[in-house]
Amino acid sequence: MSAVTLYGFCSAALVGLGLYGLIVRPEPLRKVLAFNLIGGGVFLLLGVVARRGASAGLGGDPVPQALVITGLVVAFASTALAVALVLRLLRDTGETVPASDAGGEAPADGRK
Amino acid sequence: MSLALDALTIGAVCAGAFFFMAGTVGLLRFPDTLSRLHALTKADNLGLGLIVLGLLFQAEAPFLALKLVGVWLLGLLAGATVAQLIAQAVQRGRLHE
Amino acid sequence: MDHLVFDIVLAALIVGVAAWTNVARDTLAAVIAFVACGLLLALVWVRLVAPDVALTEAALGSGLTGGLLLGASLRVRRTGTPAAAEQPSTSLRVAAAGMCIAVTAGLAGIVLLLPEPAPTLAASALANMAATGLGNPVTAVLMAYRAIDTLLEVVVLLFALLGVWSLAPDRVWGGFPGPRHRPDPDKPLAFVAQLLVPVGILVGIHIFWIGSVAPGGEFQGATILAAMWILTMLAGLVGAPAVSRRWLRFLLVGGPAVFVAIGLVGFAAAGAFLAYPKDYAKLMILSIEVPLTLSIAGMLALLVAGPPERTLQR
Amino acid sequence: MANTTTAGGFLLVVAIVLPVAGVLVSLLLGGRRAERVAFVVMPAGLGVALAIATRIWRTHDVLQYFVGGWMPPLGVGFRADGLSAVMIVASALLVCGIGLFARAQFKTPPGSETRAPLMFWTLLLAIWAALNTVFVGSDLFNLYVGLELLTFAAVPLVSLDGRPETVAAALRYLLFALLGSLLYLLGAVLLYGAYGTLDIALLCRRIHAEPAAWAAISLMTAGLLAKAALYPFHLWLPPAHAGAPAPASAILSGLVVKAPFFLIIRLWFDVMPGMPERAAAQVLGILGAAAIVFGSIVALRQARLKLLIAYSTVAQIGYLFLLFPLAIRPETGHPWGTAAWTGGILQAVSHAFAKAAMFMAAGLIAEALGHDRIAGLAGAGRALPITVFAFALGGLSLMGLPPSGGFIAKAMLLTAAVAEGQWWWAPVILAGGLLAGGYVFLVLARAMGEPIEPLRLSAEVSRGRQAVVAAVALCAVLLGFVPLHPSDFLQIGRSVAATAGTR
Repeated sequence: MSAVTLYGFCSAALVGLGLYGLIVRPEPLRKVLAFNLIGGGVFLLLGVVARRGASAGLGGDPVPQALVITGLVVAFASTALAVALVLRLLRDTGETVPASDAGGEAPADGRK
Repeated sequence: MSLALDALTIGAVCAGAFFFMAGTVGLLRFPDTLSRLHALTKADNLGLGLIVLGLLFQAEAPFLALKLVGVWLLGLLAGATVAQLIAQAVQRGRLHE
Repeated sequence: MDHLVFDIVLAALIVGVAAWTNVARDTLAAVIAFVACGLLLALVWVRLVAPDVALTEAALGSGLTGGLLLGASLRVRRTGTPAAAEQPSTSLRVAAAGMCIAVTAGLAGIVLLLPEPAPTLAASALANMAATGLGNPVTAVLMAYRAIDTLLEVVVLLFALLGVWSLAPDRVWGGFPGPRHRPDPDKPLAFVAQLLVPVGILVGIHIFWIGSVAPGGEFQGATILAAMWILTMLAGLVGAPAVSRRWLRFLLVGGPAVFVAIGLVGFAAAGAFLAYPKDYAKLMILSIEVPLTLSIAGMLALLVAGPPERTLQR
Repeated sequence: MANTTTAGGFLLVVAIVLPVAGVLVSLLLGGRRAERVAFVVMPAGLGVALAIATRIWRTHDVLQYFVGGWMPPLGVGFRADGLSAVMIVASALLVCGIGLFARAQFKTPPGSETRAPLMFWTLLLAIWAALNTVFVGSDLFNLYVGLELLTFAAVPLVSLDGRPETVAAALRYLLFALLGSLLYLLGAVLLYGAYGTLDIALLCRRIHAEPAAWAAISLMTAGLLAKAALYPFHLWLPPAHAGAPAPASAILSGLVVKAPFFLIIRLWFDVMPGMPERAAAQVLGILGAAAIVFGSIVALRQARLKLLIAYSTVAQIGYLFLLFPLAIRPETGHPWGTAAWTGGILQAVSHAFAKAAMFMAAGLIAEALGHDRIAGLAGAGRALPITVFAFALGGLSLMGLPPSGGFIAKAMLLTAAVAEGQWWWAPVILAGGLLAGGYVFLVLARAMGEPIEPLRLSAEVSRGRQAVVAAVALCAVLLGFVPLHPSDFLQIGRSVAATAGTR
C-alpha cells in the first residue's frame, strides 16, 4: 500500500469521525469542531487526489491544491460565523446550556 | 566528511529527542502545574535546540541555516511567554489542578 | 517507500487525535486536540508535496481557527455552564457509529478504486503559466485560471464578516468588537508582542511576496499579518477598531474592489473579465494581490475579534 | 456546443458582479447610502436579467462565458440555459419587489448608521449575487463557493432582529447548511478524482456508471436536500423562515431554498443524464410526497400565521421533487420534453412569487394588528383588504386552483403522472391541494370574520406597500396564463446533454 492510499484512508476516517461527533455531541461548539474534522477529511481527500495527479515535473496537481486553499478559507469563515452565533446565544440566554443547545440539537434528530 | 556530519546530526537529534521525551514524561507525571511547566519548558527548549543543532549540520545554504536558528529562537520565545502566562494564571488562582 | 513507517505513524496519530476531539469531556481539551490535529495535517500536506497548502493549514486551519475556538470555549466556560446538556442515548450512538463506519468504509473503497493513472491538470497548468508571468502553479490557478473562485471566496469572507457584525446589539452598532484588553506593559504578552510583531509582519510580507514563484501567497501572508494584529490587540497594545471607521471599511472593501476593477480592465484590455494582457499579467496580478492581502488580513482578524460589543461613546 | 464565449455572454458576469459591487459600495459609504445603492442596483440588475432572457429567447441558444478566457477544465465557465434564464428573471423581479416592500421597514434614520437597515440592504444584494452565481455556474467547485455565498448571506437575515429564538434558528440553519455544503464538496472531490474536471459539460461526457460516480451523486444530492429542506431535513426551516423579518422570510422561502433544488436538477439532468436509476428518482418522489402530506397537515395545526406559511413551504417544496420520478427516463422522449419538467420548474417559480407575497402579507398583518395569532385575525380583512386579497391570490397557487401558476404546475405534474403510468402520485398531488385549501381558507375565514370588539390597529400600513404585495401575488396569478404544454424555452440548452451522455 502506498502512502497516498494510506492518507486516503486517513481522510475517510476523518470524515467518519467528524460525522459521528456531529450526530452524537449536543453542544454547538462541539458540532463546529466536528464540522472542521469533516472539512479536514474532505480537504485531505482533495490533497490525495492532487498527489495522485503528480506529473509534468510537479509534485501534485496544482488545481486541487488551490481548491484546498480556497476551501480552508471558506471553512474558517463558517467557523467564525457559527462561533459568533453560539456566543451571542450564550450571552442572551445567560448560563443555561439547554437553551443555547436548542439550535444545535436538531441536526441529530434530523438525520434519524 | 559527510559521514562525520551525518553522525553528528544523528547524535544531536537523538539527544534532542531524549530531552523531549523526558519533558513529556515530566508533563504527565509531575503533580502540580508549576513543576509540570518547569519540566516541559526546560527539557523542550533544550530538546529543540539540540535538534536544530543537528539539522544545522545538514543545511546546504547559509540562509537555510539562518531560518533554522530563527525557528529555534521563535520556539524559545513562544515557550517562555506561554510558560509565563500559565504561571501568572496559576498565581491568580484562575487555573486549578 | 522509505517513509512508509513515518506515514503510518502520522496517519494513526491523526486518527487518534481526531477521535479524542470527539471523546474528550471538556470542550477546551477537544479544541486543543483539534489544533494538534491541524498541525499534524500540515505535516501530511508536506508529505503530499503541497507546501502551499501546508502553510495555509498550519496558519489558518489550525492556528487561526484554533485560536477562535479556544477563545469561544473559554468564554463558554467562564459563564459557568455545567455540562448538563442531555447526552444522546446508547442506541443513537450505536446507530451513528454504524453509519459513520459505513461512510468511512465506502470512502476508503472509492479511494482504492480511483483510476490509474490519475487524471491531472498539472501539465496544462504548467503549460499556460508563461502567459501569467508567475512561477508558482498554485498561485497561477488562484490568480489566473480560477481567479473568479478566488474573487468570490474573498466575497464569502466579507459576507461572513457582515454576518458576524449583524449579531451586534443595536445600541453598540458602530462600536468596538470584542472585550477590551487592558494594556499592561509588564505582562509577558505585551513584551512578546513588541518583540514578535515586527518580525511577524516581515515574515508575512515575505511569504506573500514569494508566493508568485515559491510556496506562499496572499492567503498565507494575510493569515500571518492577521495573527500579528490579533496579538497586538490581545496584548492591549492597540484596541480593536470601531466597525464604523471609514479607514477600516476602505481596508476591507479595497481588496475585492480592486479585484473587480482590474477584472473589468481585462474586459477592455484582453477581451475577457479577469483576463490579463500578456505583457502586463504579472503587474496586474500583483496590483490585485497587494490590496487583497491587506483586506484578507483585516477580515480574518475581525472575524476572530467578533461582533461589536462596546459603544463608541464612553 | 461552440467552445467559445457567446456574444452577450458577459451579461452573466455582470449579473454576478453588479450586486457584489453594490455590497462593496454600500459597505464603504455606509449609513443611508446603503439603501440608495440598493435602489440603483435593483433596476440595473433587473435590466441585466431581462437582457439575458431576451438573448436566450431570440437566439434560442445558451449564453456562455469563460472567465479570463481560460477554457475548462483549467478555467471556469458560466453558462445560462432556458432554465437559468427563468430563475434569473424570477429572482430579479422578486428582489425588486421585496426591496420596494422593505423600504418602509428598513428605513435608515437620518444621522448615524444603524445596524439592521445596513445589514438588510447589503445582505439583500448579497443574496442576489449568490443566487445568480448558482444559476449561471457551470463548474462544480465554483457552484460550491456560490452555495457558501448564499449560506452566509441568508443566515444573518434570519437573526436580523436579534431575538434569542431567531439566533437559535439561525444557528440551526447554519449547521444544516454547512453539513450540506461539506457533503456537496465531498462529492465534487470524488468527481474530480475520478474524471479530472469539475466542468459540468465535460463531466457529462466523461462520467459513467461506477462506484465513484454513484457515491458522488448520492453525497451531493443528500447535501443539497439538507439545504433545500426536503422532508425529513426540514427541521431547520420553520423556525428560521417564521422568525426572520417579513421581507427576509419572503426571499428565504421564495428563492433561497430553490437554489439547492436547481443544483439537484443540474446534477441529475446535466452532469449525469440518463444515469440516475428510476429507483433513486422514486425515493426523491416519495420524500417529496411525504413532505407534501406532512407539511400541509402540520401547517393546518399552527396557531401563528408565519409558522403556518413556513410549514406550507415545507409542503410546497415536496412538489418540486415529484419532477424527478416523473421526468427521468420517461416513456415519451427526453426528460425535458415531459410535462413534469415544465410543471416542476413552473412550481418553483410560481411558489416563489406566491410564497413571497404571503409572507409579506403576513408581515403587514402582524404590523397592523401587533401580533400574528391566527385566532385573533378577525377584522383584518376589513382593515387591510388589499393585503388579505393578495394573501388569497397567493393561496390560489398553493392550492392549485386556476388562474394561477400553481394550477398549471400541478396540472402538468398530474398529467405527467397519468402519462407515465405512475398513478400513485396523483392522489398525493390532489390531497396536497385540498390540505392547502384547508389552511388558506382557515386563515381567510378568520380574517374576513367580524371582530368581537372593534379592532385597534397598532400601526398604519401604507397603501403602497399593500400594492407591492398585491403585485407580487399577481405575478403568481399571471403565470397561470402560460400554455399548458411542455415549454420550448425551458428546453433551450438541453440538447447538449442529450447528445453527449444519454444512454
